[in-house]
Amino acid sequence: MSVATIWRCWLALMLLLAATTASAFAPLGSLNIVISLGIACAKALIVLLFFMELRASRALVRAFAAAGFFWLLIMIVLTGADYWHRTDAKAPIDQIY
Amino acid sequence: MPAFPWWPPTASAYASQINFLFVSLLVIAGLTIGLVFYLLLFFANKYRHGSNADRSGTTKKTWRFEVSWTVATLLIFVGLAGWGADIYLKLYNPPADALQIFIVGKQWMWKAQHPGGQREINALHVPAGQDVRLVMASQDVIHSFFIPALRIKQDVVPGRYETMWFRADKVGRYHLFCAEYCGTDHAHMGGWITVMNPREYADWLQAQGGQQTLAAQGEQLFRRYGCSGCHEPGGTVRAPNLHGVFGGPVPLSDGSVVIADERYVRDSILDPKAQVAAGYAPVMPTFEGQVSEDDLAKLVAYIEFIGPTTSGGR
Amino acid sequence: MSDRALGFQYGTLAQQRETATLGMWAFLATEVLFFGALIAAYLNYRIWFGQEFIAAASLTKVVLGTANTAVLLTSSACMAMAVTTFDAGSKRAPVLWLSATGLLGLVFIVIKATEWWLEYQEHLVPALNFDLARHGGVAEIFFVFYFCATGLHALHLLIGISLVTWLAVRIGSGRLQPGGSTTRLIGLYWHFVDIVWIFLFPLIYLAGRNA
Amino acid sequence: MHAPREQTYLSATVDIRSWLLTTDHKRIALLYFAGITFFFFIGGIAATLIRFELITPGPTLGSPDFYNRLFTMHGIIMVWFFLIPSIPTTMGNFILPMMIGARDLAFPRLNLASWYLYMSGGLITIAALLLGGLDTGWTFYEPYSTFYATGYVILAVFGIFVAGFSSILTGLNFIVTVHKLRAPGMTWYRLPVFVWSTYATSIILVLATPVLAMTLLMLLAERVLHVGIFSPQLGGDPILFQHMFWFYSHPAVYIMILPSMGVISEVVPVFSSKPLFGYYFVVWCSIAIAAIGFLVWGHHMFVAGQSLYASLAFSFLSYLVAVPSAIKVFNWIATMHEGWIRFDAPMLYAFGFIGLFTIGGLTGLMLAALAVDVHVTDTYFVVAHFHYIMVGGAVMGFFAGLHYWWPKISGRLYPDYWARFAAILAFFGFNLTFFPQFILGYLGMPRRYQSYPPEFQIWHVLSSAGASILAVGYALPIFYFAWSILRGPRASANPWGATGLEWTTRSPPPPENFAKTPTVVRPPYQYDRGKPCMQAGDVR
Repeated sequence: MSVATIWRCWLALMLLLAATTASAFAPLGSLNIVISLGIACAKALIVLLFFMELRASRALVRAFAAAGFFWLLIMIVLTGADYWHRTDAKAPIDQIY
Repeated sequence: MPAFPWWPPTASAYASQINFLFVSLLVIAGLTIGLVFYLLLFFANKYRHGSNADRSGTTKKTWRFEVSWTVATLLIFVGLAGWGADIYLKLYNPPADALQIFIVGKQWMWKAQHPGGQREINALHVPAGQDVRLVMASQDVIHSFFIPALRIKQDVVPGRYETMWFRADKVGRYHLFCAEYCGTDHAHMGGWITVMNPREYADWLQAQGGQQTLAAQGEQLFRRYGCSGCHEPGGTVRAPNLHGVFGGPVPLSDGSVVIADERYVRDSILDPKAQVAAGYAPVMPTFEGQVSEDDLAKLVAYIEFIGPTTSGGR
Repeated sequence: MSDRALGFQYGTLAQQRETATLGMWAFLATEVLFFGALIAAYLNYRIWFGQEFIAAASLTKVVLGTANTAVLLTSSACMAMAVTTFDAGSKRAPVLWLSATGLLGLVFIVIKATEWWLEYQEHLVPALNFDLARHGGVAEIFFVFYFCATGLHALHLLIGISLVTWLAVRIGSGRLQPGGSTTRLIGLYWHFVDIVWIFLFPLIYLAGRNA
Repeated sequence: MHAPREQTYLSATVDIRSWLLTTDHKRIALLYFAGITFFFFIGGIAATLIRFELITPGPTLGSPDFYNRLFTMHGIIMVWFFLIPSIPTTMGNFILPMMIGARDLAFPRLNLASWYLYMSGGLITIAALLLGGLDTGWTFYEPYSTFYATGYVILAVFGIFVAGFSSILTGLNFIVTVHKLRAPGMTWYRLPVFVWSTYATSIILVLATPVLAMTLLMLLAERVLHVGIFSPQLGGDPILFQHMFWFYSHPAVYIMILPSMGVISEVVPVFSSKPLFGYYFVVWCSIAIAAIGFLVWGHHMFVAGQSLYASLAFSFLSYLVAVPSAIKVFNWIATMHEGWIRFDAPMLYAFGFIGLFTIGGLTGLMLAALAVDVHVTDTYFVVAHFHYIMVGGAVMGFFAGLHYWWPKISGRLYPDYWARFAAILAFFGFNLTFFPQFILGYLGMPRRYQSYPPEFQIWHVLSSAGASILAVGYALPIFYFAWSILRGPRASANPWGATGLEWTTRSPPPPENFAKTPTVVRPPYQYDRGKPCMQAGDVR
């Protein structure tokens, strides 16, 4: 991984950080959490692919890296199946900013 | 009870539906287990080491049989599961005009409060042939109200109301258990459900003595806790008038709309800032820890009583 | 046993290096799920509580949080520089970059400590002096998540800092030569701790800022 | 007859230090075997006391509190200190490297560290039980376990937390070993099914146990610091604890059953002298069980108050997870078709496994039907279901593997007559113990009840009678295995005529497993007309 790519990634990370903080203050309703998590995923991908050299490593290593996140997704989605649809939800769904 | 029971008493139409579903599942499972045991014993005997059975491999690949057998069993089971899910969904939306009884689970006893104010510990008298809707709360840990004869069970999670309904048809005395482990006397936290025909039930209600109805007791509490100070017209603080509110939609301050059911009333008493009604300031103090579950049930019954009269005689 | 000696059960050095990398990634997968369980519980409460949970989130210090994220991202870049220069064979450069990484880690811990101190002043620390009457039960649950998540992350960061210092000492003293996999593994661990913060930052600090 | 010059892994060095600091996967397997037997014995005592207690409707042995601490001890010890580690850490550690032709696991020192984590976690939990035990049940449900339980909850939960890391590191070790240390020629489709099953188990160990670690950490935080994460007083949700607990605990039951399936897939071809039927089906079913096992945990919470949508989703997914198991059962039976079946002890245990596991699996399908579950959850129907899977399945598989690889591990044979008698005794004792509990369950007898309505007593007496027979069935192996070590006849390299790589080296194997690393030329389980064709470089 060349020195140039490291600092280019660093710059991208800084810009994304500025973007996510700025977008958090814009009144976009429940779109905010989608944007902030989207930017967080982008930053995480930059660190994973470049700093942790996943781009250059073999498919097996990439599979190991993806497995952790995929199983976490299973947990979030299926517990969400309960919490999104609970009739006595303290707050109706469209209130999550 | 026969000499020794091998089948539970069936006290409601719902229970016999469950029997029928359980038996059909049992038959399918039994057939599969029978097939497995038969094949095991048959092969063990026919192809044992010394035997000179025909092992020429004439029977060609049998994976087609395997796939079809697996898919067939799966489809039958999923069909029965769909039927089970249908019954499950019916269990979880109770009829509107059922007789409503408040149940409070406390470490190691069940307390029931009938609309007429009658109270029972570890026992429940219900009329036969009439829908009964239980509104249950727990004061400490998770309990579970379980009547095997009616094949129903519902965990009672502290901090919220759980509802369950049934229509007992057969008169008699049936077991009541607590099915979720709740501490030392978990095994003693039970009693009897007595199903009586309606006439006897009415006599029983009378025999319990003329306490005030639950709603009447709720009205007194409504004054004693000072709710009337704000929620009655001409009160000192601007607060929503609760007459005609129960059962209908309530617009909230953040623009969403909630149905004012038991849960909403209970949550608003204990945690008023969570769902503030539209157009009002969140000034109501929390009553968490000051109002016991029994009083809460009475207050809810009172607010229901002063709800819109069109929602059927509760 | 330096990481360039061939293990009893390995055929070639390359096989040993690849095995070590796979082992590290498997360990990072368990850490993803370890932190992930906490984040999943937080997300479910966020959906379930909604308004009250977000009101509590607005009590956190977003300026310090953003500064901390910038510090940690920069430290990740320094770590990447250290790994690259170490592979290139030099000795002074990786030690410099590693000390930069460790220093930035310490800066993060210092900022975090000041944040906790401020929250302690404002009676926001559950179990110590949380002001239940003013903020309510749900706010306490938010701050339990906040302190669990940031506390565990800070603990992992301290482990990272001590690993980086140990690595800088060994490279400085010449006992560690390029060709092994230790530097790369510690780099992976550091970047992982950074990724955890990348997800913690928006969930904790940016919630409810758009009222 | 045994050349003195040839060293075995047992005779290489004999002092205590060489055992306690060993990095040889075979010795670590024996260290685990000692720990496993110790905990199985303690859990078994608790089980016997529970069955004595339930003979009479009222209190028999002691106060309700004593009974609550008994079933909690039985649950915790059996789940975390016997069933989960049993096959992967003993036979997995010993046999897996030899099956793939490796000299040791990828990280030997990590393997020893896992054993120390397991034993320290175990001793912490035993300390908690000796000091007075806890009465929360092995499920630690909120808010009882954090605000109302009086026993040593913190100590026991910390013990399980520590032992959990032993599972994670063992799983990690196996996954990396199977990927990187296979002998030349050992492609993925030439791996024996026991390696595939242990690999699938390791995937679950690595991906599920961290969630348990975090859940127990949050429980400790709540109980020690008196803060409220799940507590309803502050508005928290106790059902979230159940979600996080069962996200680990349902895959944990697949951690318990998958290795046993692997053992049965090894034993059945050997004693039918016939290749395993549908090798690809069985392999990919193991991986499918590991993957789908993560999607079904909600079927433990149908009446707990989760949303109807979630209950419907979990009920349907629970039927999908049963398909791979059904395919495996069919393949084992199809393997016996046109085979030369010998009824040695391992094969009898395998017969027991296939029969009892099928009953357990199908009652699971009955439980997954929502309306039936509302009636029978938290009753003895569920207790019978999971004991059919765990005792009828996992423990039968453990004994099958033990009797199958005992000659390889100890270099000695055991008396065949006694072993067969123990297998048959355990089978009938088991059925007499747990089948009456199905009937009790549908009658509505709730779980964790010390005193119960008198009309249920007949079934409890039958069950307790069965428990004593089962106890004898499990005690017999201790005697004839001890005899086998002291005076059993020497075992040859391949006493059963099997075809795995582990049977091509001496029994007991030398420290480095193979004189020279074998090259593999054929898929496993190769038999023609009942005669095993050996792998390359076999040693008679």
